[in-house]
Amino acid sequence: QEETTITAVMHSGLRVLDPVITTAHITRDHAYMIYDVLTAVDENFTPQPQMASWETSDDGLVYTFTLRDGLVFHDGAPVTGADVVASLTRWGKRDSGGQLIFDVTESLEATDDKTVVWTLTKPFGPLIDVISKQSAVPPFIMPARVAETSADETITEYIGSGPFVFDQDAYEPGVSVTYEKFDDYVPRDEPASWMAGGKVVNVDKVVWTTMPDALTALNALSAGEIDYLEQVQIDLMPILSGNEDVVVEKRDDLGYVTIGRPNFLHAPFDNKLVRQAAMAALDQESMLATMQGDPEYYKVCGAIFGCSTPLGDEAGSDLLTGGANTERAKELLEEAGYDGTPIVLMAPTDVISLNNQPVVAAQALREAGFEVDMQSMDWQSVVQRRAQQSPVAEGGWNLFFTNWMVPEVSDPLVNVMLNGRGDDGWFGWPDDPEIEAMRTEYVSASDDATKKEIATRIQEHVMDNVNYLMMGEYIIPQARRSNIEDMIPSPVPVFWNMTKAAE
Amino acid sequence: MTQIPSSRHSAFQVVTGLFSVPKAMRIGVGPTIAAVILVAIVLAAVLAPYYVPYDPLEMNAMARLKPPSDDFLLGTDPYGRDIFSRVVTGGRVSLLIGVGAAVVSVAVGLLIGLVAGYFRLADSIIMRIMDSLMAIPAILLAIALVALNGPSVTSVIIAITVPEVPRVVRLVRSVVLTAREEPYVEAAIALGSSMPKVLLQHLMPNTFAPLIVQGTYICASAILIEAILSFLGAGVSTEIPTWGNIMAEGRSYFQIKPGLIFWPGLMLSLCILAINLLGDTARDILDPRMKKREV
Amino acid sequence: MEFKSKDFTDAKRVLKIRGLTVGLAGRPNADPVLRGIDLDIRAGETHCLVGESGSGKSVTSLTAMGLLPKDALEIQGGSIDLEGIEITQAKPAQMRALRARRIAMIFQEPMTALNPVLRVGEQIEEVLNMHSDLSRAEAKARTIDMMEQVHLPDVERIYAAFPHQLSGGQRQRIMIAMALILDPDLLIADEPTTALDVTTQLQILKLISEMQERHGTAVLFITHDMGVVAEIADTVSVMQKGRIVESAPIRQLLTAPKEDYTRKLLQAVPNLDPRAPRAPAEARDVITVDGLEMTYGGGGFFRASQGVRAAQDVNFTIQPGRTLGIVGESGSGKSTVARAIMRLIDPTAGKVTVAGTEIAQLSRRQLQPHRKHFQIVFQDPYRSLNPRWTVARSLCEGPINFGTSRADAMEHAAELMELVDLPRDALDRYPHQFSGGQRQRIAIARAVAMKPDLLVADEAVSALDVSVQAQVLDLLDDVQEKFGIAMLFITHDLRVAAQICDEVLVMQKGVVVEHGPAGEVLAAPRHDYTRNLIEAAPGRHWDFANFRALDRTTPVTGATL
Amino acid sequence: MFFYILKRILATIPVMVIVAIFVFLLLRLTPGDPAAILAGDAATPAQLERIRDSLGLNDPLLVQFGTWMGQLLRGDLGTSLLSNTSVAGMIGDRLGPTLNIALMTIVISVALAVPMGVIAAWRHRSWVDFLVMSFSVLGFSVPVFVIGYILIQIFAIDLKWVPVQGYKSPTDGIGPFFSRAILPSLTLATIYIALIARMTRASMLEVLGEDYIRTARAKGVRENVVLFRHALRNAAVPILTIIGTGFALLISGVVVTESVFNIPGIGRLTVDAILARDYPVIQAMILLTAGIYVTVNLLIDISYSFFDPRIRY
Ligand SMILES: Nc1ncnc2c1ncn2[C@@H]1O[C@H](COP(=O)(O)OP(=O)(O)OP(=O)(O)O)[C@@H](O)[C@H]1O
Ligand SMILES: Nc1ncnc2c1ncn2[C@@H]1O[C@H](COP(=O)(O)OP(=O)(O)OP(=O)(O)O)[C@@H](O)[C@H]1O
Ligand SMILES: [Mg+2]
Ligand SMILES: [Mg+2]
Repeated sequence: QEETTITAVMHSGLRVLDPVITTAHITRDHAYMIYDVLTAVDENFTPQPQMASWETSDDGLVYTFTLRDGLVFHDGAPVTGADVVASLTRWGKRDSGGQLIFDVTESLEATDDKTVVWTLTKPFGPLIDVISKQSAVPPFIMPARVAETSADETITEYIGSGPFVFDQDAYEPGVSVTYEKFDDYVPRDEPASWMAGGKVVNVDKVVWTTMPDALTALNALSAGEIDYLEQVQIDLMPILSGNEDVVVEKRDDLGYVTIGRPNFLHAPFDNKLVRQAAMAALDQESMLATMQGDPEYYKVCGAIFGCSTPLGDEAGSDLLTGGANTERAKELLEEAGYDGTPIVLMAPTDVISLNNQPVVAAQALREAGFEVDMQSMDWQSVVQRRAQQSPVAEGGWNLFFTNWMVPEVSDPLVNVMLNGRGDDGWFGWPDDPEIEAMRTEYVSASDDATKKEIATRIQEHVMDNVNYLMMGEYIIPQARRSNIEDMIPSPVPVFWNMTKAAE
Repeated sequence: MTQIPSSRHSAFQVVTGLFSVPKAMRIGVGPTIAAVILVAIVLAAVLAPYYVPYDPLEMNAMARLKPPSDDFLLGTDPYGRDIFSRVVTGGRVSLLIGVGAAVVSVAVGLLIGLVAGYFRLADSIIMRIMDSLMAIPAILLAIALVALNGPSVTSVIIAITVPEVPRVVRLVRSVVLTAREEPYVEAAIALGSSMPKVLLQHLMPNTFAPLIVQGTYICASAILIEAILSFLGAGVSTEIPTWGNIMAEGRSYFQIKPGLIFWPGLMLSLCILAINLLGDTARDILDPRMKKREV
Repeated sequence: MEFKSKDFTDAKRVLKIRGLTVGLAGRPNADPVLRGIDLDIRAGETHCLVGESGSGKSVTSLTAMGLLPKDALEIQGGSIDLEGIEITQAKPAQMRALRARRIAMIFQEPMTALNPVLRVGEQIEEVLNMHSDLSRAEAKARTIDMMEQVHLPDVERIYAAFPHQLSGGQRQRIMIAMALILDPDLLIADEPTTALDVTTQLQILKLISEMQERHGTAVLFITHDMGVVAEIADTVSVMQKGRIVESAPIRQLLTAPKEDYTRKLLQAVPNLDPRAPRAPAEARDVITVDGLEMTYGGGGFFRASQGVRAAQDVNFTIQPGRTLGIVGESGSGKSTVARAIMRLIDPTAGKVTVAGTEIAQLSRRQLQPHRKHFQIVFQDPYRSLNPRWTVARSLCEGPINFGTSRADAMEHAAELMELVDLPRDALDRYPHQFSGGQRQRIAIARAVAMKPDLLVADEAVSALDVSVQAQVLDLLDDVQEKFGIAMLFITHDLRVAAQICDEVLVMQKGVVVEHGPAGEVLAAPRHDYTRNLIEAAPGRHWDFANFRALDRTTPVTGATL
Repeated sequence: MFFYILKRILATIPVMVIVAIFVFLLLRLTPGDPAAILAGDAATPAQLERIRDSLGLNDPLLVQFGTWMGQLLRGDLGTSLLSNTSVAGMIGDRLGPTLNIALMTIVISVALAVPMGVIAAWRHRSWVDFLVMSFSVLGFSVPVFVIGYILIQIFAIDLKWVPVQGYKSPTDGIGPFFSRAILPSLTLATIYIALIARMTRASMLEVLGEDYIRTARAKGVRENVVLFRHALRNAAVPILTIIGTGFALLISGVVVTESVFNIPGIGRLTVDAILARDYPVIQAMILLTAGIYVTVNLLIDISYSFFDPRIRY
C-alpha cells in the first residue's frame, strides 16, 4: 500500500519549537502533534483523562495522577512520573495559570514510575481545568532531561510521546515541517473529542508548509498540490466555489475574538469615561464586516469570555453590540473633559488579520470627536512598542488591537487581559483591585454555578471599566480536498482521526 | 479635370507614416503624447481632492467589493472604499515618492559624486562606502529603514534613496573623470579658473544629460519599489493611498477583483512609460554628442 | 621633380561614375551632398581625389562601395559602373559579393578601422572565409603569405596579435593586406596615411604602389595632402562642394591648374623652404626651460613599474615675438613638453621660468596668479571649447578670472572677434555653429584675450585642411606681430614648421636631438633622425604655391620613392 | 591578472566590514524585539526581560558586536534567535532554490534580451525597435508580483501546463525542477530582460557607428556576422556591467517572487527574519548577499578581459 501524506498549509510558519517558551499558536499546534498531555478538555469544555487519570482528595489539596499503560517517548523510553514532574514544573514557570497553581503548591513529586502526587497549600478549584486547557500554553509532557532546560531558554531536543514523530532532518524553520506517524503510540479507546479521546492516526505522514501568499495557497489547493488549507480569506472563497474537489467549511464554531486594548497609564485612557466613550464610538458590526465580509463568518458578541463558552454572558454590553453610538461617545467625552489629546493608535501593516481593525477604529473614533494619530508600523514594532510604559511623547502608546482564539479568553484565569495587577499585568497595565478580587474568588470557587456567577460580575465590571474593548467574534473557515475526511472539529487543527482517500 | 493627387506617392507616404512609428517618435509625436499623458496624470492626481466623488479613506462595510456602477465608477475595495477616488488620489503620493526619491538621490549623488570625481583623496573613501551601500540589497535595506522610521512617506523616500545614491555617485564620478581630460577643461585651468569654478561650470553640466536619464529611471523605479514594499508589508501607511499600496492591498483579490490591481497598475505603467520616454528625449536634446551626430 | 606619367588611354576602365548625385535621406529638397560627379579610373592607374574638408570625397568613395549610411544619405541619381556592374542598382547580397573581390577599401584611422577585439590574422582571414571555399589551413597560409607581402615582421606573432598591440603603420599594413588579399580590381584608399607620421607614411605609400604594380590594381586615393598627391598620382580630381571642378594628369594640374579653386588650394600649401629668421629681440627671454624632465607613471603598489620617460633634459628659451617649433614623430614627447610648461601636468624635474617666475614647482594655488602669462591652443578644435558655453562666455572666462569686470571683458571679446576675423554677433553662438577653422580662431582669441607673454600651440593647425590651415597660420603670425608674443609651436608637419618657426627643436623618444635656427635645421640637418624626417616629407621638391619645382634642392642624399 | 584579482579581493574586505558595521547598527537601532516574538502574545514584560537576558540582547552594543565579529572570524554565523538552529544550516537549506532560480533567470534573460537588443539596434527606429523598447519599458513599469500572478493565472490555472507553486531541486529530476522554476524565472526575468535589452541596444548603437563595422561591411561580411561577431563582442562590456549591477535588482525581485511562488529561498528567509528581528539571520543574510554581489561583480570585471583584449590587469 502506498504511503499517505497530507500536505497542509498552516496559518504561519513554524519557527519556535518550544511550546512552553512561546504562546504562538503554530507552536502549540506543533506540540499537539508530537507531545501528549496529562488531561484534556473535550468538546463540552470538560476535562478528560488523556495520559493520566486523576483523583482529588476531599479537602481539595492533593491531586494524584496515574499514568496509563503503554506510554513511550519517540526514542523508545517509557514515560515516567519524573518526566511529568519536570514538564509540569517548567510549564509552571511560564504559564500564568500554572504560576497561580505553583504559588499554592506544597510539593509535586513522582512517587513511582506511574504516579505523580501534587500537594497544595490551599485548594485551587480550577486546577484540572488549567492543566487541561488547550490554549495558550498547555502542559505538554517531555522527557525529564529536556524539561530541565531553563524556562527562559528554548529546548533543543524535540521528543514527545504524542501520536506523531517530528522529522528533524526535513525541518526547515518557517518553511516546512514533517511529521511521521508514531507506530508505538497507543491511543485511548474513547472516540476523539477535541484534545481528548483516542488519537488514532490514519495517515503515514503530515507535512506542514507555509505559503506567504494567500492567493497562491488557494490556487495550489484547487490544483490539488496541497490537501488542506487551515485558513481561507473569506473574500477569496468565490475562487474555490466552482471546484467540486475542494470543500470550504468551518472547522469549529468557536473561532476568534478581536479586541482593542487601551493603555491605562496615560491620558486620555487613564480616564474611565474616555474608555467608555471609545467603547461607544466603536461598532462591532462594521469592524467585523470589513474584516470578514460575509456575516456567516462573524458574530457581534459582547461577552468577554466568548458567546458560546460556558462562562460567556453578554451582560452590560449594549454599548458594544448596539452599533456605533457616536452621540453617547460625544457626551462621555464631554463629561470626561477630553482635551483633544491625540490617541496614538498602533496599526500593524504586515499581519493581514490585524490590518483592518485600526483603520476602521480610527474612522469611528474620529467621528466621535477623538483626535487619532494612527501610526503604521510592522507587527514587530507594535510588539516592541506595546511593552513601553513611557508616556506617548517618549515612545509610548494609547491603543492597539489584537486577536485571540476564544479558548484563550474563555475564563478569568486564561484571559490575560483580565489581569489587574498594574505593572505586572499584560500590556496596558490596568491597576484594578476589584477584578483581582473577583479572580481570587473564582480560583477558590468549587462549583460551576459560583464560577458562572463570578464570571458574570467580571463581565459587568469590564463593560464598565473597559479593561479591553471586545470587538466581536469571527471564524476563519478552512478548506480541504474532498478526499480528506473525518477531521475533528476542534479549535486546534489536529491531524489524528483524519483520513485521506485515494483521489 | 478634377485634381488627382499624385496617388502612388501619397499612398506610399501614408503607409510608411502608419508603420514607421519611430520616425514619428523622432519628430516628436511620441514625446508629445508622453508629455500629454504625464501632465494629465499629474493634474488628475493633484486636483483629485476637488473632484473625487468620495473621500478615498471613507469606509463603508456595507458596500464592500462592489462591481463598477453609477455610484462607484470602478467599484469598491474590501473596505467599501471607492476605487476610482483611491486610484486618482493615490497618484499624489506615488508621484511625490517618485519625484522625491529622484530629486533627493540625484541631488545628493551629484554632490558626493562631484567631490569624489575631483578630489582624489576623498575618492577612495567615498567609493568604498558607496560600494558597500550598493552591495546591500536595496529592498532589504529599504525594509529595515522603513521598520526603523515607521512607514511614512519620508521613510519610504529615504529607503529608496539610500541605495540609489551610490549609483548616481558612480555615474557622476565617471562623467567627471572623463570630462576632466577634455581640452576645454584644461583650457579653463590654463585660463586660471579656480577648482570650484571648473567643477561647477565646466564639469557639472556634463552630468546633466545622464542624470536626467538616471533621474527618470529612479523616479519610475521608486514608484515600483514603493509597491513592492507595500507588498511586503513595509510600505506607506494604509491611511495614505498610493498606487503601490492599493495594488498590494488588492493583490489577493487579483482573481475576483482585478480592478484593484489593474487600474493603479495602468496608471503606474502609463506614468513610467511617459517618464522614461521624456527622459530619453531630454537626454537626446541635452547631449551635445547627439547633436553633433545629427549635424 | 619626377611625376608619374604613364598613359592610360588604352587601359581597361575599372570604374565609371556618371552624374552621381547623393542627398540627405528623406529630404529631397535639401542641398545634395554630391552634385553630379563624373569619374573614370582605369586599370593600374592611381587617381587622387583632393579637395577641402567636407567637399564630398569620402561620400564619393562610400557610394562606390555601397556603404552609404542608410538612414542619412541616399543616391538620388547617376550611375556607378564597376566593370559592367551597376552598383547603384545592386542588391545587398550582390554588393557583398563584390566587396573585397572586385572593390576594396582602406580607411584613414587604422586604429578604429580594425576590430579591437578580434585577432588581426582572423580579421584578414575572414575575407577568405566569406568569399572563398578555402580550408582553414589554406586560408591561414594565404593570410600569412599576404602579411609577408605587406612586409610585416614576425608574421606568426602578429597573426595572433590584437590591433592595440601593433603600431599605427603595422595596423595600416594589416588593412592593406585585408583589402588586397582577394586581388580586387579597384582599391579605394580614404586618407590612408593622414594619421601616420611622415616616416611611416612614406613606407605605406611605397607599399601601396608596390602592391599596385604587382597586381595591376586601380587605386582611388583620397587625400588632402598635396605632397602625397605629387608623389603618387597619375591623375587628379579636385572636389569642391560636392562637384569635381577639375580633373587632369598630375603634371598638368600642378604646373598649370585651370580653375581658380585649384590654384587657391595649391597656393595654400606651405613649402619646405624655411622662412627667414626674424631678428632676435633685445628684450629678455619670455621663457627659459632648463633640464625639464617628465616621467609618466612609475611606482605602483604591487609591481614597481618603470614609467614612461616622455621628456628628458629639455632646454630652450624663447624671446618675445619669436617662434620656437618642436617637431618630431608621434610619441616623441612634444605634447608632454607643452603640457609641462603649461603646468597641466607636474614635471618630474627641471625648471621652467616664465616672465621671470619659476613655475615648475609652484602649487596650484601659488600658480594661479601667473597663469595669465602663458596660454595654450589645442589641436582638436571640436573639443577645446566647452560645447555648452557661448563664444562670449568662453572668451570672457579668463579675463574675469583675473578681475576684469564682465562689461569690460565683453567689450574686449568683441574686439577679439574682429581680430580673428569673425563677426561680432557671432559672440552669442555656440561652438557647434562654427566650422573647425572658425573654432580654432576662437580658441586663439580666447588665449590672446589674456594678453599672454607666451602662447603654446600644440598641433594647432594639424586638424585643419590646407586652405583653412593657411588662414589660421596667418592669424597666428598677425597676433604675434601685434602683441609681440613668444610662441612655442608644436607640429609634426615640417612644411608648417618651415613656414612659421624661427628656431626648430627636433625631438625623438623624449630627447632633443637637434636644436637651431629653422633655416639650418631644415636645410642642413646634422642629425640622422632629422634628415630622415625631412626626406620622408612627400613632395618636398615641389613648390606648390608657385606651380614649379623648388629651385634649391636640399643637399640630402638617400631614399627616394 | 593575478595581482589584480588579489587586489580586488583585498578591496572587498573593507567593503564587507563597512557592510557589517552598517547592518549591525541599523538593526540595533530598529525598534522591535526578538524576545517578544519568541514569547508570543501573552507574555508579560517580566518574562520578556528574562528571555532578552538569556539571548544576550541586554548586553552593551559593543559587546554584542564583538561577540558577533568573534563568531564570524571563527566561521560561525551564529544561531537563529527564534528557531534556535544554526544560521549556516538555515541558509544552506535555502540557498539552493534561490541560486537555481536566479541562474535560470539570468540564462533566460541573457538568451532573450541580447538578441532583442541587437536586433533593435540593427533595425534602429523601425517597428522592431519600437516593439523591443516598448516591451522593456513595460518590463520596468509593472510590479513583479503582478507579473507573477498573471503568469500563474495563464500557465498554471488556465492552461494547467505547470504547477502553481513550490520548488523541487534539480536533483529530484529536471522535469519537476523545470516545471516549477520556469514561471518564477520568467517573472524575475521581465525586469532583467528589460534592463539588458535596453543596454544591449544602446551599446550596440554606439558600436554599430564605429569604423570597424564599416570595415567589416567593406569586406563583404554578412550582416549576422557583422552583428554578432564584430559588434556584439565590442558591445559586451557595458552589457556585462548591467548584468552585474542588475544582480542587485534580481535580489529584490527574488524576495517577492519567492512569496508569490512559495519558494523556500533566502529572499523570503531574509524578509521574515527582518520582520521578526531575528538579528543573526539578517546579519548573515545581508553579509551573504553583499558577498555574492561583490563576487559576481568581481567575476564580471575579470571577464571583461575575455571579451575585450585591450583590458588587461
Ligand atoms: N552621415 C551623414 N549624414 C549627413 N550628412 C553627411 C553624412 N556624411 C557626410 N555628410 C555630408 O556630406 C558632405 C561631404 O562629406 P565627406 O565626408 O564626403 O567630406 P570629405 O571630403 O571626405 O571631407 P574630409 O576631408 O573632412 O574627410 C559634408 O558636407 C557632410 O556634412
Ligand atoms: N598621461 C600619460 N601617461 C603615460 N604615458 C603618457 C601619457 N601621456 C603621454 N604618454 C607617453 O609619453 C610619450 C610622449 O607622448 P606625447 O603625447 O608627448 O607625444 P607627442 O610627441 O605629442 O605625440 P603626437 O605627435 O602623437 O601628439 C608617448 O610614449 C606617450 O605614450
Ligand atoms: Mg573624408
Ligand atoms: Mg601630441
